[in-house]
Amino acid sequence: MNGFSPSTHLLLTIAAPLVGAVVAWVLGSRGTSAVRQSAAVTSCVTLALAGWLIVRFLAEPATASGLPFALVELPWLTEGIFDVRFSLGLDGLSLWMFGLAALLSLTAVLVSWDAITDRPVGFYVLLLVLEAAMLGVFAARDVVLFYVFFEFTLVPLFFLIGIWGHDERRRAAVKFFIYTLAGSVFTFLGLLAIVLWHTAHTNTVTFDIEALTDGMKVHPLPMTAAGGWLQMIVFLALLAGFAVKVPIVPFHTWLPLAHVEAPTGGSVDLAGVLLKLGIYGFLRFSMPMLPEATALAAPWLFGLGVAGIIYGGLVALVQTDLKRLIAYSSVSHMGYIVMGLFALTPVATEGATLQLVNHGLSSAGLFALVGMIYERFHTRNIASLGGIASKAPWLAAFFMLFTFSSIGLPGLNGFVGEFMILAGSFQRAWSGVAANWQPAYLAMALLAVGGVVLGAWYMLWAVERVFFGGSREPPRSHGHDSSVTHGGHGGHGGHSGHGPADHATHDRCDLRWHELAAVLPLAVFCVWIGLAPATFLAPAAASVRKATAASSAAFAARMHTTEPAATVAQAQMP
Amino acid sequence: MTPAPLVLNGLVVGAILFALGLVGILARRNLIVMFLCAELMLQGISVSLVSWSRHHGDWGGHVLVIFVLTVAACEAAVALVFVLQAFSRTGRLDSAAWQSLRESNLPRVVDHELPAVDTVPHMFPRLTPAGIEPPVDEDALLEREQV
Amino acid sequence: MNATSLDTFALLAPEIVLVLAALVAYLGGAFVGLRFGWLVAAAGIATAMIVTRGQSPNPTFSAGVTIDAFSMFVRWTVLSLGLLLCFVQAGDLFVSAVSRGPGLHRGSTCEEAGTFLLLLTGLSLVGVAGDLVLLFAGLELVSIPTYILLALKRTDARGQEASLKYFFLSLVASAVFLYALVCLYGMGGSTDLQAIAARIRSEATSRTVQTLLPLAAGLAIVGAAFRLAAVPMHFYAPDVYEGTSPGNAALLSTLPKLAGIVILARLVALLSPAASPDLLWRIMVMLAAVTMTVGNVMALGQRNLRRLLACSSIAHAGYLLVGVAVAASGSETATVAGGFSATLFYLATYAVATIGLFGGIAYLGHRWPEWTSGGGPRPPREEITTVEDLDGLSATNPVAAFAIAVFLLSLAGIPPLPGFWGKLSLAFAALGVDWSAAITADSRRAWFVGLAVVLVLNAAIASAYYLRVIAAMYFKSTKRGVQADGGLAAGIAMLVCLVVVGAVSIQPRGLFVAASRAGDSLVPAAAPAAGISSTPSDSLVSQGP
Amino acid sequence: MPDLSPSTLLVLVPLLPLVGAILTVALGRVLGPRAHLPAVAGIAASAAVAITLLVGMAREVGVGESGHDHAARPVEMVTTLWEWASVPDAQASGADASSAATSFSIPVALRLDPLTSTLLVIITFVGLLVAIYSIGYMHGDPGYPRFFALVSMFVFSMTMLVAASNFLLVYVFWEAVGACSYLLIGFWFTKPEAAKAAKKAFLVNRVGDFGLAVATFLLWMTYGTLNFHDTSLADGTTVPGILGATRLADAAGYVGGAVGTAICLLLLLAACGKSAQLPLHVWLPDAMEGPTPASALIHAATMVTAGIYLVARSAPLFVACPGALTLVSVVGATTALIAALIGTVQNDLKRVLAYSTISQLGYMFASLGTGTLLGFTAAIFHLVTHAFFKALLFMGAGSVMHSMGGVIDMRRFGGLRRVMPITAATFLVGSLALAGVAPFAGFFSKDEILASLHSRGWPDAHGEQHESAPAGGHAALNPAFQGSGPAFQASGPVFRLASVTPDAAQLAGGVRGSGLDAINSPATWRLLFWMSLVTAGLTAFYTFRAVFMTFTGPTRVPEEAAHHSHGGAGSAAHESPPSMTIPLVILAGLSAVSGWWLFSSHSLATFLAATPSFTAPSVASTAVPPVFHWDLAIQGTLAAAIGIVIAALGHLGKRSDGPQMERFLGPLETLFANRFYIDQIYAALIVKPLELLATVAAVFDRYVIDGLVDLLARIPLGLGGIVRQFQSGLLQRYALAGVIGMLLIVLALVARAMG
Repeated sequence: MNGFSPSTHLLLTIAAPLVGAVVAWVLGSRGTSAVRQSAAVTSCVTLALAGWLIVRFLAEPATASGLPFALVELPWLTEGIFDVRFSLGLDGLSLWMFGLAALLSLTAVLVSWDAITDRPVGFYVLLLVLEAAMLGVFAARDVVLFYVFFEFTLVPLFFLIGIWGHDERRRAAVKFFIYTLAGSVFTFLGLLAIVLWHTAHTNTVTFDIEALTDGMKVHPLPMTAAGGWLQMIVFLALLAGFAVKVPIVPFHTWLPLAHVEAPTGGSVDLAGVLLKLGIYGFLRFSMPMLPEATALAAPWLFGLGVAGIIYGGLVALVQTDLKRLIAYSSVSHMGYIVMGLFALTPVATEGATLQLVNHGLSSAGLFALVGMIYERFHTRNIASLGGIASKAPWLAAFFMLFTFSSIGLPGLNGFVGEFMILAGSFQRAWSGVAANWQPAYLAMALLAVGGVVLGAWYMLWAVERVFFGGSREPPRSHGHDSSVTHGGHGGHGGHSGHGPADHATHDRCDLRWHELAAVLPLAVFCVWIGLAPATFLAPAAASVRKATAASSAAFAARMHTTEPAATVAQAQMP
Repeated sequence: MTPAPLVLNGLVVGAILFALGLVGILARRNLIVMFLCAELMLQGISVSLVSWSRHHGDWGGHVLVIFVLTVAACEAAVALVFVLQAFSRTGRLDSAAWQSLRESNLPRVVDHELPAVDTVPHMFPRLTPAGIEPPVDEDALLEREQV
Repeated sequence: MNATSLDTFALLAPEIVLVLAALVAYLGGAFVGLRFGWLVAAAGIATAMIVTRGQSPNPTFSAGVTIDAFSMFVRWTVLSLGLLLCFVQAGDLFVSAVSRGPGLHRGSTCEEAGTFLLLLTGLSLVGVAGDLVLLFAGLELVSIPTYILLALKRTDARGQEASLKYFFLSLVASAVFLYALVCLYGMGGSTDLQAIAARIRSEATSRTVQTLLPLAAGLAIVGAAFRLAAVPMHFYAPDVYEGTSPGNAALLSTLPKLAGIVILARLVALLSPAASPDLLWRIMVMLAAVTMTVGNVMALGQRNLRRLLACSSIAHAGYLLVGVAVAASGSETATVAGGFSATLFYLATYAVATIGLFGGIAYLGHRWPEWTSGGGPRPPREEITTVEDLDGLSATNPVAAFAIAVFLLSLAGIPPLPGFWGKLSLAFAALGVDWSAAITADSRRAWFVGLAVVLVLNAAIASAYYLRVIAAMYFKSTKRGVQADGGLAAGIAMLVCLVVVGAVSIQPRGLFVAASRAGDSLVPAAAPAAGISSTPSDSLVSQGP
Repeated sequence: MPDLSPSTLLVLVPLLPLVGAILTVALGRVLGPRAHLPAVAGIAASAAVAITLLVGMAREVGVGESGHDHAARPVEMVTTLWEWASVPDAQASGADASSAATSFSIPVALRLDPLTSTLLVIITFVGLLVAIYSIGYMHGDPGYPRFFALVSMFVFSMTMLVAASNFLLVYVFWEAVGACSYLLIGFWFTKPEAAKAAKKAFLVNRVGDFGLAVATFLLWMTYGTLNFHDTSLADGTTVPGILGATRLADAAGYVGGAVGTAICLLLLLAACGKSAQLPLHVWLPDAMEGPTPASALIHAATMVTAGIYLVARSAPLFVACPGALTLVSVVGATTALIAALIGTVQNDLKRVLAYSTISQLGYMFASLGTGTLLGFTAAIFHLVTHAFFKALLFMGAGSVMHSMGGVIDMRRFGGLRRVMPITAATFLVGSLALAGVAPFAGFFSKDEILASLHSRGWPDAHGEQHESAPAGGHAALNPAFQGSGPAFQASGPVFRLASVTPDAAQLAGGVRGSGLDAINSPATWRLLFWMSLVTAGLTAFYTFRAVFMTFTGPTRVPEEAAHHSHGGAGSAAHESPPSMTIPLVILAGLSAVSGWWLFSSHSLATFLAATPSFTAPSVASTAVPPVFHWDLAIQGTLAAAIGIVIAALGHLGKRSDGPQMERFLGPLETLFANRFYIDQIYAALIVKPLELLATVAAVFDRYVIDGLVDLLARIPLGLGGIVRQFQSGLLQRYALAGVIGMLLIVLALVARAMG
C-alpha cells in the first residue's frame, strides 16, 4: 500500500464529498443531468476511497487488537480550558459504519436520479454535505468534533426533508430537528461533564475520546449518594440524546413522520446511517466511560429494547402506508440492537454492532425500493397497490430479498445479528443475572424471539398485499392528487416528474439501470454478511470487546451472579 | 470632615427626591411632567453626590455632579423635541396615547378618561414635518376626540 | 497620576479620532453640503482602527483611563461592529453619495453619521473608563446619540413611539444606574474604580459598605439590564425594534449590550473575588435563566419578524448573563476570567450574526405590492415586517436567504457555527463552577448545573422559531418577491458578516484567545486560566462510604 | 468417482444443486424452454454422488455382517468448510460461573453418517424424479426457469439441512427450506389463495422456528457448543460435541429434568411446525396451492420429514427426558388419528393426500416417541417408504390434475383408469403401499411402528393386564380388537427382549424427574397403540375412497380439460407425457419392493443403528433382534382390509358426485369437513386478538405517545402566551415592572447583607 499515508487517505475520503458538492454547485447551471452525474461520480470516488481505506485497515495487523488507524490530529480550539482538536481515526467500532455511510450515500444519489427534478443542485449538494458529515462523525476521535458532526447531520437532512419532502414535509422537518436537538443538547452537557471531571482529576485538559476513556477508568465518576450519583446523571444526559436518535421507544414518534415525509434519498441516509449514531454513541461513550451507570440501567434499557421490538412490530402490523410500515419495522429492529447492546454479553454486543450494518443495508434497500414504487404508482398506500411482482419482477425480487434479510432469514445478514443478539441475551438471562432478575430476563428474551415471528408476519403480509395477488392498477387519481397536494414551491420535485412516471406504469416499470445500481451493492453485502459474517465480525471484535468489557464487568459485579439451575452437563464434561 | 449626621441628612433628602421622581414617572401620564420627574431623580442624585463628596472631602463627587447637570441639560433638549413631536402628532401629552406598538393579540388599554376641562383649542406650534407624511394612525384619531 | 495630559490624549487617540470624524460629518453636512456622511463615518472608524493598532494594552491608569486587554477588546469590538453597522445604517451608500435629489432620509445622512460616531466614541470610552465620571459620561454619550438616531431614522408614528419609549425608559435606567454610582462613590470616597475596589476590600466589614454594597450592586445590575434588554428591563425591546428601522434594530441589539456587559464586568471585577456578596451570583443566575427563557418563549408565537428578533435578542442577553453569573460566583480568579471570556466571546459571535441578520433584512427592504398594471393606482409598498414576508426567499434572493439562514442557525447554536462555540464556552464555564464539589441542594454547583441545563434547553426551544423563519424562506413559495431595495451597503455588510461567521466557524481560536485575554485582564492579578480552577481534590470520592 | 475423497463428495452433494440453481437463474432467459437442464443435471449428479456415499457408508458400517445385537459402533465423518462466526471467550465477564457457554464458535461443518446418507439419497433421488416430472408438468409455464431454480435451491437447502453437523446450521437451513417452500407455494403468486397459503406456511413454520431457536440457545447454554461432533481446538483440548463420541460414551452426558425437558419440548415444537403435527399442522393442506411437483417433493417426501430427522438426530437428548419423549408419541398418534379423520371427508384429491401425509408423519412421531432403537429406525424406515409412495401418489394426483385441466375436485371426474391407465395403475400401487397392504412398502414400515408402540405398551410378557387396558373402549371402534387377543402370547418373547426400555426410561428419568414424566405409563402407550391401529384402518379407507372416486365408476371429465391440453388434440383428456409417467413407474416399483427389500435382513435398521445418535447407551441398549411380528401384522392388515372394504362399499363404481356415504356420520362429518375448526379457533384466539392489540397500539402511538410529545412542545408556547400578556405597549407599565424588579433585587441583596 504505497502512495499517501492512511491519515491523508482518511482526510481525503471525508473531504471528497465536500469537493464534489462544490463541483456540483458549479455545474448547477449545466442542468440536472450534469449535477446528478457529478454527484454520482463524487460518491463513487468517495466509496472507492473508503473501500480502499478499509482494505488498508484490514491489512494493518495492529488494528486487529482494536488500535485506531489512520490518525489525523490538527489543533483546533486549543486555548486555556479548551483543547479541542480536529482528530480523526478509524477503529473496529467505526470501520463498518464508515463504509456503510459511503455506500449508502451512493445509493441515496442513485435513487434520487429521476425523483428529484426541482432544484437538483441544492439537493445533491446537501446530500454530499450530509455524506461528509456522516463520514466525519464515525471518524471523529475528539468529543467536541464528534458532537459537531453529530449535530450537523441534522441540518442537511432538515433541508432535504423540508424542501423535497412530501405533503407534511414542513411539520416533519421541524419536528425531526427539534426533537433530536432537544435530546442531544443533554448529550452535549453530559460530554462536557465528562471532560470537566477528567480535567479536574488529572489536571490535564483533553477532549480526546481515548484519553478520556482511560481517564474514566482511573477516576470513575462517583456512583454513590455522597458523590451525588454523578455517573448516573451523566449517563442519563447522554441517554437523552442517544435514545431519541436510535430511537428507543417511547422516543420514536419523530421517526415515522420523518421517514414518510422524507424524499427517498433522505430516508435511505436517515434509516441507514443516522439512526445508528445513537447506538454508536452508547458504544463510544456510555459503555466504556460510565460502566457502573450502564450496568445499573442495562436491565431497563434491555426491557425497553424488547418493548420496542414488540411495540414497533405491532404498530407496523396495522399500517396502511408502506413506507410508514417500514419505518415502524425500523423501530422494531433497532429494539433488537438496543437489547443486544445492553445484554452486555460479548456475543450479543458483537451481534448488535454487526446488526447496525445489517439493518442499515436492509432498511436502506427497502426504503429505496419503496421510493421506486412511489415513483411508478404515485402512492404508498398498501391498499391501492397490488400484484407489482408481475409488473416489475426484479423490483419484487429485490424487495423480497431485503424483506427476508430484515425478518432474519438465515443465509442473509439480518439473521446473523438477530441470532447473535438473541443468543447473547439468552446467555445473559440464563446465567448472567441475579436470581430475582432471571424470570424477567427470560421472559423478555422469549418475547424478543417471539418478535421474530411478528416481524415475519407484518413484512410478509405487506409483501403479499403489495406484490402478490392480481395485478391491480392503482387509481390514477392518486398520482395527480399527490402531485397537487405537493403543489406550490418545490412540491413538484417532491416526487418524480410526471413525464417518466406516468407511462412508467406501462412500459419501463421494472428497475432501471441506476435503480439496479442503487440496490445491487446492498443485496450483495446482505448475502456476503449472511454467508461469512466472520469476515465482518473479526475486525470489529477487539474494539467492541474493549468498549463493552468495563460495563459487562460492572454488570456482573452488580448482579453478583447466583447459580441458575445447575446443569449436569458440564459437571462431567472436561 | 463633616459629621456623619450631615451626610445622612443629605443622603436622605437625595433619596427622597430620587424616590419622588421615580414615583412621578410611574404615576403621571403627562410627558412633560414625566420628564420633569426624571430631572427630579437626577437632582436627588446630585444632592447625595454632593453630600458624599463633602463627607469624603473629595472633588470627584462635585465633578460628577457637573456632568450630571450637563447631561440633564442635553436630555432636556432631546426631550423637548420628543414632546413637541408627540404633541403635534396626537395633539395631547398623554403617554398612554402611545401604545400602538404592542403584542398584536392584546387589546388597547384605555385608562379612565381625562376631565373634559382639559380640552384646549387646536392651535399648537408645529414643527415642519420631518421626512415623508406617515399614514394616519387610527389609534391617534380615537384619542383625539377625547381631548 | 504619573502621566501628562498628552499621554492621556495618546491613550484616547481612537476616541479622539472618532470625535473629529463626527465633527467633519456634522460641519460638512451643515455647511458644505456634504452628502456621503456614512463614507466619512467609515473612514473615521477605519482611521480609529489604525490608531488602535498602534496602541498596546498597558495597565497603567492615568486620568481614569484603563488600557488593558479588556478595553482593547471592547474597542476592537466597538470599532469593527461600528464599521459593519455603519454599512447597515448607510442604506444605499453610493446612491446617497452621488444622487442630488431629495430621497428617503438622504439629507440627514451626515447628522446620522456624526451621531453614530459619537455613539461609538461613548461606547469605546465606557470600555476604557477606569473612573466613575468617565464611565457615566461614556454611558450618556451612548444613550443620547441613540435617542437621536432613533428619532432621525423614523419619523412616522411608530418610529416616534419607539423613540419615545426608549427615551423615557432609558432615562429611568440611567438614573438608577447613576444612583448605583453614587453608592459606589459613597463607599469608595473616590471616583477611581481601583481606589474604590481597594477601599471596599479594606473596609469590607464597615457598616457603610455593608449597607451600600448590595444597594449599589442591585441598582447597577438593573441599570445594566436595561442596556442588555434583560429582565426586568426587557419590555421595551420588542416595541422599539418593531417601530424602528432594521439598522437601528441592529444597533440596539448589539452596542448597548456591549455597554451593559462592560458595566457588569467592571462591577463584578470591582466586587470580586473578596467582597462579592454570595447573593449576587444567585441573582445573576436567576436573571440569566429567566431572561433567556422569557425571550425564547416570547419569540415562539411571534409573527412579526422584528419583534421575533427582539425577543431573540432578549434571550441572548440571558445567555450573556450566564458568563457574568459564573464570573460573579468566582471565588477563584480563573473562574472569573473564564466566565468573562465566555461572555465576551459569545457577545462577539452573537453580534456578528445579529448584525448580519438585520443587514440582510435591511438589504431586502420592501416587498413588491399586490398590484397588477391596470389594477388601479399602485398601492404603497410595504416594508418586510412579518415572517410570512420572507416566504420563498430562497427562490427570489438565494444569497440573502442563505446568509440569513446561516445567521439564524448560528444564533440557534448549531455546530460548527460561531453560536455553537459561544454556547460551548458558556456551558463549559457554567458546568465548571467549583467542579469538584458535590451537587447538593442549594450549592453553587447545583445552581450552575441547573443554569447549564436551562441554557441548553433554551437553545432547543429557540431553534423552533429560528427554524420557522428558515422554513418560511426555504419551504414555502410566494407570488410576490422582495424588492431588495434596502441598499447595496447593507448587502455588503451582510456578506462581510457571512464571511466572518464562516471564518469563526472554521477556526474560532483567534477570537477566543482575544476574549480570554480580555477576561483574564479583568481580574486583578489574574492567573492564566489554565484548566479548571478547582484543584483535583477527590472530595467526592473521599466522601463516599 | 474413486479419486475423490468422501469429504469432497459430501460437499458435492449440496453443491451441485446449488450450482444448478445459480445457472438456472443466470441462464434462465437464454435457455428458455430448456431451462430445466441445469437443475436436472445438477440434481442428478448430486443423486449419483449421494448413492456413492451411501454405498460407501454401508460398506463402512458393514451391513450384512452377523451378530448386530451388540450396540453398533458409531460411524461418522465430519468435514469443516469454513468458520461461519466465532466469538472466542464469550464469557460475559465473570457472569458465567454456571453456564457452559464459554465460546461461540460456529463452523460450517458437514457430516456423513448412516442417517444422513440415507436421507441424502432419498432427497436427491426423489428430487431428481420430481424434477424430471416437472419438465412435463410445468411445461409452458411463464415461471418455468424460476420453478427449476427454486426446486434445485430446495434440494440444496434440504441436503444441507440433513448434512449439517451443527445446530445453528440446522436452524439456518431449517428456515432456508421454509423459504423455498414459501416461494414454491406462492409460485403462482397472482392467485391470492396461493399468496395467502405461502404466508401462512411461513408464519406457522416461524412459530416452530421459535422453538428451534430457543432450543438452540438452551443447548448452547447447557452444552457449551452447538456442534454435533467433537471439535478439537488449537490448544489440543477437545470440546465435546452434543452428539459427539465423548458425550455419547458418557452414560450421564445428557441433561434431563426441567432443562432437558424444556429443550426437548422446544425441539418438538420445531418439529411440529416443520412436519405439520398438531397443533401446527394447519399450513400443510393450504400449501397444496403450490405446483403439484413441489407438493410432492417438499410437502410429502422431504421437507416435512425434517421434523422426524431432527427428533431422530437428537435421540439421546429425548431419551434423557422420558416425559417429553412420551409427548412426542402422544402428539404423533393424535395427529395421525385426527388427520386421518379429516382425510376421510375431503373431496379435493390433493387435500386427501395432504392429510394423509400429516397422518403418516404422525405415525413416525409416534414411533420416535417410543425411544427405543426399534422406534427410531422404524420411523426412518417409514420415512423412506413414505417418501416413495407419497411422492408417487402426489405425482399421480398431479398427473390427473394436469390432464383434467387443473381440476382436482374428485366429485367432478371419475373412471379415469380408462383415460390414463398408467397413472391409474401406479396410483393404485401407491395406495396399496399407503394402506399398508402386504407386501407393499408401507406394510413393513407400519408394522415396525406398531411393534415399537406395542413394545412399550406391554413391556412384560404377562398378558392379563391387557383386559384392563383402556383400549377396551375402542372395541366398538376397532373390530380388529377381538381378533388381536390371542396374538399376545404368540409375541411373548418379543416383549421380553424389548423389556429393557424401562431401564432406559429409568436411566433418563433418574437424572431429574419432570412433571411430564407422569404420562409415561404403559396405559398411555396402549392407548397410543390402539389409536394408531385405528388410524391404519382409516388410512386404508380414505386412500381407497380416493382411488375409487377417481379411477372407477363411469368416465367423466370436466370441461376445463378441453381447453387445457398440451400438444395433444385439444379435444379430451389424455395420459400425461412420458416425462411424467416414467417417474411414476419408477416410484411405483420402489413403493412395491422397497419395503420388503429393506426389511428383509433388517438391513436398514442395522445400517441406521450405526448413527452416532443411536449408539448412545440409552438408545442402543434397547436394540432388539429383527423379528417379524405376525400378530401385529395381522392386526394391521385386518384394519387395512376393513378400511378398504368400507371404502369399496361406499364408492366402488359409483358416480363420485353422487350422495357421499360419509353422510351417515352426521354432525361428525361437518366437524371433519371443517378440519375440527382448528383454523377458526386460531383466528379467533390468536390472530384477531393480536390484530386488535396492534390497532390499539397504533392508536396509542398516534394519540398518546405522540400527543404527549406535542403537549410537551406546547408548554413553552403557553408560557410565551403568558409572557406576551405583559407587552401591553404602555410605557409606564414597562417602567413599573422594571422598578418592581429592581426593588426585589435590591431588597433581596440588602436583606441578605443585613443578615
